[in-house]
Amino acid sequence: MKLIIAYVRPEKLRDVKTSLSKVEVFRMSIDNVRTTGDEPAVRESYRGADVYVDTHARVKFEIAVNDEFVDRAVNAIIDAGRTGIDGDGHILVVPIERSIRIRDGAEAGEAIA
Amino acid sequence: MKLIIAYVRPEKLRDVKTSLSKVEVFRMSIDNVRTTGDEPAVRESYRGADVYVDTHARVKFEIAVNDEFVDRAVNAIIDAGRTGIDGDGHILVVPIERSIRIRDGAEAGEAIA
Amino acid sequence: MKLIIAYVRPEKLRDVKTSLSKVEVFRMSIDNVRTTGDEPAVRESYRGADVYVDTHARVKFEIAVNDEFVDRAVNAIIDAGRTGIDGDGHILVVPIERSIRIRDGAEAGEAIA
Amino acid sequence: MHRCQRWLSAGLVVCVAGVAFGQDAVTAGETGLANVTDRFVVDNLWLLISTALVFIMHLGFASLESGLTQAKNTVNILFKNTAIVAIGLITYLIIGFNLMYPGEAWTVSNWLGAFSFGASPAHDGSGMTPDYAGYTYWSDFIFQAMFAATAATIVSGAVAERIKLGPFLVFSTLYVAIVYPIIGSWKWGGGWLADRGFYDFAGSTLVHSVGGWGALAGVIVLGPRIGKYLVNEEGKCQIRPLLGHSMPLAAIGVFLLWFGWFGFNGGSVLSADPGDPSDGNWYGFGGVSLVFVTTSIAAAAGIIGAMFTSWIVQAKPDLSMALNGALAGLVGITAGADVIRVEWAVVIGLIAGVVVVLSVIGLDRLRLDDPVGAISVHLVCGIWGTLAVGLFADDARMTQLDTEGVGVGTFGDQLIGVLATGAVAFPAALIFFLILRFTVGLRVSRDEELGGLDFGEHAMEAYGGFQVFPDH
Amino acid sequence: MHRCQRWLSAGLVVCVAGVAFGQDAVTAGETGLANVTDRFVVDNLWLLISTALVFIMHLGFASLESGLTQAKNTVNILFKNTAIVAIGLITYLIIGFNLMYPGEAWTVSNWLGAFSFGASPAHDGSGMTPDYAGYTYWSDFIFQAMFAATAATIVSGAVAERIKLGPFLVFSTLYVAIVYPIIGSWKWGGGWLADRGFYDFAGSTLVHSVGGWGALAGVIVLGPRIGKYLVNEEGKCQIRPLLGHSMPLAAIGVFLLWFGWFGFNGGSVLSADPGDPSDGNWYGFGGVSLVFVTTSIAAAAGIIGAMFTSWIVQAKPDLSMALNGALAGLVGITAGADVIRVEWAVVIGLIAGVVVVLSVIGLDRLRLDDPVGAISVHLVCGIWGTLAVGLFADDARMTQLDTEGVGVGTFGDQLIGVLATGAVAFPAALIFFLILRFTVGLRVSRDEELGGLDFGEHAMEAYGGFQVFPDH
Amino acid sequence: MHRCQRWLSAGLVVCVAGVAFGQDAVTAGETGLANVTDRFVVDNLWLLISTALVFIMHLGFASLESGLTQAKNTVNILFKNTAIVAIGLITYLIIGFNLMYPGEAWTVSNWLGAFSFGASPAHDGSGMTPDYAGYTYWSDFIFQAMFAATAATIVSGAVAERIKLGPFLVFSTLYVAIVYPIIGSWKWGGGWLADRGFYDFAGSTLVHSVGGWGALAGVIVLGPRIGKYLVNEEGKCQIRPLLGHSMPLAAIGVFLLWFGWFGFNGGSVLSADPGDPSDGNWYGFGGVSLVFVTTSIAAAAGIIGAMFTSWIVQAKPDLSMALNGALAGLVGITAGADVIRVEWAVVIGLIAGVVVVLSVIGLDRLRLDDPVGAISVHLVCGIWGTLAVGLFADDARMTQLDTEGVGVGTFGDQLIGVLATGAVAFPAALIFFLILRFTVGLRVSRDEELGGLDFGEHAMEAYGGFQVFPDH
Ligand SMILES: Nc1ncnc2c1ncn2[C@@H]1O[C@H](COP(=O)(O)OP(=O)(O)O)[C@@H](O)[C@H]1O
Ligand SMILES: Nc1ncnc2c1ncn2[C@@H]1O[C@H](COP(=O)(O)OP(=O)(O)O)[C@@H](O)[C@H]1O
Ligand SMILES: Nc1ncnc2c1ncn2[C@@H]1O[C@H](COP(=O)(O)OP(=O)(O)O)[C@@H](O)[C@H]1O
Repeated sequence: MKLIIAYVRPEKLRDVKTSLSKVEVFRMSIDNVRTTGDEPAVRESYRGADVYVDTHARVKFEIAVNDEFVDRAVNAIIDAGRTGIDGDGHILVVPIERSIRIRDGAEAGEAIA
Repeated sequence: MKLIIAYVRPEKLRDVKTSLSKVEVFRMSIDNVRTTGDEPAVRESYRGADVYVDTHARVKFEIAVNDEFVDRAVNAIIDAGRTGIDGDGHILVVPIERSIRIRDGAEAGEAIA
Repeated sequence: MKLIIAYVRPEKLRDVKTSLSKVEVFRMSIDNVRTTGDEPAVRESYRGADVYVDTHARVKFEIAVNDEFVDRAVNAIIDAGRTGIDGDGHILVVPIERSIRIRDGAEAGEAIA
Repeated sequence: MHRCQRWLSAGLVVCVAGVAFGQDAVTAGETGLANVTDRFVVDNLWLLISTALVFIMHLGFASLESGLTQAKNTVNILFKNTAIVAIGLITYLIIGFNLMYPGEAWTVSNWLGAFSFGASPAHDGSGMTPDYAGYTYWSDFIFQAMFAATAATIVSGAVAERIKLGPFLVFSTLYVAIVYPIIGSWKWGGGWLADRGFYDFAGSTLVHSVGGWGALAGVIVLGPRIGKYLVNEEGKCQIRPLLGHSMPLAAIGVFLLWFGWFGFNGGSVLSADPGDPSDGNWYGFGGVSLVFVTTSIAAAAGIIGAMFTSWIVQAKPDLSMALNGALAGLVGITAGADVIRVEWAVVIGLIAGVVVVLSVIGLDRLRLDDPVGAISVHLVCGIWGTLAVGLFADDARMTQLDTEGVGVGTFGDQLIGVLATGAVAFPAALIFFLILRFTVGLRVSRDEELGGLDFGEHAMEAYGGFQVFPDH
Repeated sequence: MHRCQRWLSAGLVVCVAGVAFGQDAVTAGETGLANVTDRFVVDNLWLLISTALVFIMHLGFASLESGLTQAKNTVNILFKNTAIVAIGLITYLIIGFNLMYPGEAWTVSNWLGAFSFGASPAHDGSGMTPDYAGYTYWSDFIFQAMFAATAATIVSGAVAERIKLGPFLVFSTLYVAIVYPIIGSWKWGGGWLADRGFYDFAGSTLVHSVGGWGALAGVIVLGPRIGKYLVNEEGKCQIRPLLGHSMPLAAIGVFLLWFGWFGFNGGSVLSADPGDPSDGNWYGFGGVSLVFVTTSIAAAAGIIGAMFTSWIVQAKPDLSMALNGALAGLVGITAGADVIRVEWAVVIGLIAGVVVVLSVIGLDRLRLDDPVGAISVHLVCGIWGTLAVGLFADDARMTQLDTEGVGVGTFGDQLIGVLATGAVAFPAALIFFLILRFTVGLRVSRDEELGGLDFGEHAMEAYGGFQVFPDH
Repeated sequence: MHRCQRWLSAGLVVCVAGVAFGQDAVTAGETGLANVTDRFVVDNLWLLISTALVFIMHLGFASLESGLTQAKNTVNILFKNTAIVAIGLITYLIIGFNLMYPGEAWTVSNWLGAFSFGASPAHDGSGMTPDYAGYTYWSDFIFQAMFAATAATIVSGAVAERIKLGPFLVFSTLYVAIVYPIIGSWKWGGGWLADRGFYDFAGSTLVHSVGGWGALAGVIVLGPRIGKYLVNEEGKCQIRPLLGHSMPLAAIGVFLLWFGWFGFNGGSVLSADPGDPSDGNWYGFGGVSLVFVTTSIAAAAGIIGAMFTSWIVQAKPDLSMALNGALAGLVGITAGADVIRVEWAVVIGLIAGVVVVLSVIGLDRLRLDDPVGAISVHLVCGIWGTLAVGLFADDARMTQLDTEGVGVGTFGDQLIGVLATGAVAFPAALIFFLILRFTVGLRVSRDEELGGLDFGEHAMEAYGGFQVFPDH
């Protein structure tokens, strides 16, 4: 089992979700974060002083999947989340040792799509 | 050492925290996220148009524990977080390679309850 | 590749970011979370009733780095994030199996600074 | 609000409304153009401006109540407050006005007003002239209607975060259509409380306590919000505050309420009378000028009283208490704003400010869960303000008013008014709430309460896009 | 707003402004001290107070519009509304006032007003006395100027979240400087619509529809916001609501608009006239008292109509619809607030409340994306209210007004007014928008729209520090 | 605010208050009913309505200041603004009023007013009649008291986010109880500045500059907020903006301030005088009508000036600057709103709008950290407005006022007033702040500042449940 962590552009949130559901990945957690990367800082101006904001709003997905789902999930994210411009984001795959469903305490494979 | 990631119902936040403290797990990080899963989408209605919101507010715990604490922490979360209805959430256990306390730079076991 | 997860004091956010950039770690994700730990609960008082808030606002960094960057990143965080008082926070290092850039689908080492 | 009882002879009308201005007297019976004096135009205009000011109090209530409750219930609270203005005005048009001001058409003399539906001025045009009062029939109606709506809206804050929308609207309709006007008629409609000498200038009892009794009944029948009172490890009960989600909204609410109170109290003079220089003490009793001063000063003193009390009791000064303090002072002065000297207004306000803080804390001890402090502000301070007239009203002035037949306001009179109001308003509200509870149900489900009434009752969110952290 | 046409003989001025008060008559031609009566002082004061009330409507618009749109566009909306007040006042000073109220200096008689720049009272002092009207020249100017600014501000809500700031400000300047005053001059300036007997008391057509037509043109030229209308899997079009980000702001907006409407309608009486007891039915037509009642009651009925319609149609009661309902009732009553009986005000408001909900839903079906419902509230209900005068206005009163030469208001007259306004306002707005679109461009880039206009147009954020979740 | 100096003979009182209305003259010495004219009732009512309008400015300040600061300090700012209203009113009752308007009871003639405690009308009833002034004693008191409170509240925005609550309240109490009334007495109390011909209609100097000097002293003594001025890698100082947390709150604040300004300036006419048609130019100087126009137009021009300046200087138009621009225009016109022609009001407002933007930027360069721009708006534009009277006031009008003994307003006179005010207000504030700093301490600890004053001073949060991102 793997935990897929993906940072994508906020405006791609729905597309990525739809794209994932097409490859039958339905369970995930979403959060909004701020990230830094290659994308240039944006100038904000407030009361005559400029501030260069070098963090950008991104949406973070956390998706726990069985190993055989990793590739298609990753591809689904790339397909839907790519614009080709700096700042499209990143996908990380982290190992999961156990996975337990709270509702019934069921472990591992059977608990995860 | 393991990182326990748990998504639970927001209304169970305090119960889970209390339950964890009973098994002497005191250190954790909490965040609010939106998740999708088996729980059916909720209809929201705004100005005459319906929208089916398929993400639900959940609370996410991140708890770094020594290996011997994993089972009791997981059980504590299940005990306090379960309602038996779809949407109770999920627990993931991820390996941690190192753990460092910022205050004094102390590493590993001694730094974590 | 490792994922460095660090919980630091909110007021240290900029210092940590600057400190990381000095060791050439530029890519990261930042989120605000609430954490519990050794720091004592804070009394809040509202309409005559007290509530002891035992969670504290912290900022969470997630930084994916190549293995050779781990030590300097960790040190940079400690340097900038430490005050020496309870509550300075914690750093976790988690293994990453794969890392993919969404923009071009590029994998692994070449995708990460 | 010592309004001109419509059935009184025109002579007394003038005597009350334009008390110091003999030269404005109109010849009763004459209608039409000739008797519409400039003074009448001014007095009438002031009543209308006051109506607008009282109207904005509804935004004050909506803001305050939503600010002091949780974000997940905000749509619901705003909806209730919006609906109540509408319900208040429409029911007052249909039934309330005649029930409250029956003239001589009492159903049960001095106890139960007229059940004639609809509002319509007399068909001889007198409703538009001083023959009616110091203002037109329509001004009278709309000013009173705005008042009526405030009584119902007081309840909504106390029962917030757990009451079902539909039943609440039913309750409000009944309460504002029937209970408020009947009790109001006893004094302002010229009923038995007026005869007994009870004095309530602008409604510490008739508006605020009536609303407050409804709030108390609602809180009792509904029970506390989930999570407000906990049993801790040692088996002791513990109060857990459920934080309001927006202090700026709460502050906007209170300032708007104060702003509106200039119309609530100032308009209750029912004329632009600057103050009667011939009153016992040459003090300007009964005039708008003094009313503005006592009202403001009591509010200011209420803030100071609440600020220091909360600073002492809670160790840190609580903004929500200071804001409640302003309202406490305002409610406290409302019964006697036109008959009390400024120094006593300070005292009344200060005490109200202290009382409201202790009352909020005390009710919590009694497990009466009132999210916004409506019971403390409107009921407790409403009673305090009413009794304070018996203690602090200017003697000479009250003697003078006695002569004019508009109240004596001794402590005994005041107590009777307080008790009589409670004896009717509270049981009535209790019965309404109980009937609703045992028929359609009064309280939302546990799940809905936890998830928020905005979703449950309205399928909406108040802050689309903002993430709100659960109680931590 | 049946204002005194400046070039009328002083006699008629008095007849209109102080209609019931013969004793206030001043001797025309005389200037200076002697003819400034107390009544003049009161009437003038009420017009000024109304100006302040109309002013606060701009905060109402700013709050409502920002509440019903997304957090990322809040700065932009607030900026537009702030700039429009300024633009409205300044352009009205420079050109609008003389264009709208040309007196006898029409450029094209009864069709196109005076292009004389600047505002300045007559040089014989009459502008400060009843020789001018029932109020001073300056009161007239500032009251009308505040009105003008509201027409432009109506547009801003409909085109929100996608229009470029610069071009929008250019549009607003042209619209408020030229289109609004010209159409207004036809009736209030004493032009051809006035001659035809068209009746529009305070501007259901002249203000709200004019704004509404501009909104409709803008929405058509701009197209919908990205993501509002989607094609779903089955290839069917689907409406996806883009949630407003703050219901408290929306509620504050609507309550402030209602509050301001007391001045908008009440001030349009152009005097503090309490009501004419000698009107056909002794009903107080034409007076401020009745106007306050019809205005409030229609708003209340609008809430009730919208509440139940949305409860039925959407299964749950929608706060934003109830709030729109209040405005619908207010817009609906505006054309006839002084000539309609209270029971008909209920009907007009109720229908407006129903209509606004159906209209919001209907426009969405037509893919006309109006984030705040400006077209439904101001255009649709503006038309409804104007026609309603033809249906419900009191016959006797209209006959009386006919004699005085200030309108008949038959259904035919009203329809002509509605159509004539649309025939000029809509094409004019369309042309302005199209020219801007094909020259400097009207719509922000896709990226800017997705990222929010606050960043794109202002390099600012409205809620520094708050994280706002993207549409999920 | 050119108020009737109480000790002047009744004749002059009438001459000022009811200047154009000889027929309202009352026979001095007569008390009681007979001399209370309708005009007196109207004038008195307008002063009271203005009081309510000035009151709501406090909500304006509270909203603006909390909107332009960080979410973690919101409770603290709201608390300060709530407490100051209370402190302002109560201290003015106890000491301020007599200190500012000593009549003939100066402690040091024309320089230091009366130290008689408490407010109370004369014991012959004259305080309620035109014998006192064009309004009652109580109206006078409450209007002035509301004014007083605004001077203190100006300071709170500038020292926000770092000052300890207790010491700030002590400062405010002293400043509003002593410094404001003493300086005010020099002009409005009939002291030496009045004698010199200094002209300040409604307080560009006496209210706004006095507040602004206090703000400047506070900012100097406290130093900037942590993180505002940084040293970057190249060792250069860098200004880092600390974003305000809610632009809607800021906008609500400014619109409410403008709304209240209709009472601030309009009420300072001290009567409902529509305008004097016999003034030098038949222009309506000195009347409420013109004051409404100049006030609104200057505010509008201020927006335009600030909008374009910020658009040019900052490349994108800054909402907070446009909002400051409105206030700048309002402060700028305040000194001469009744003696300036409308075209000059445009100029004064435009320049104020430009100046405020440059001043905000300039003060930042000087490392004077004023989170809300209070110094730029109130002090800088207050000075500008005062001097502008010397430049733009209508000559004929000033000559006329000179005859009446109420001011000449040459540039020299104005400069003396500006300097004299600064020479007392600034050192006084400085001393108060320094004493507090070196005794109880003035600034919260570094930890508290970083964590927010809401926690530190109040143990509360303003937005329970919302997560606010730290400055990133
Ligand atoms: N090492 C990392 N750790 C955490 N997040 C990262 C990391 N690298 C990239 N990201 C995320 O990916 C986003 C895009 O990265 P960036 O380098 O700006 O884009 P690109 O590689 O497409 O030019 C970042 O803003 C951040 O969200
Ligand atoms: N694969 C996953 N990745 C991330 N979060 C998950 C995953 N599976 C479940 N969750 C979390 O658990 C919650 C409950 O899952 P769900 O399938 O709805 O419940 P249940 O299994 O109890 O029926 C989800 O809303 C989400 O928070
Ligand atoms: N086991 C853990 N899991 C998650 N977060 C942790 C853990 N341990 C510490 N933290 C984070 O580190 C912060 C500081 O920890 P704490 O024990 O209070 O500080 P210190 O060790 O410096 O005294 C906590 O508030 C939390 O953010």
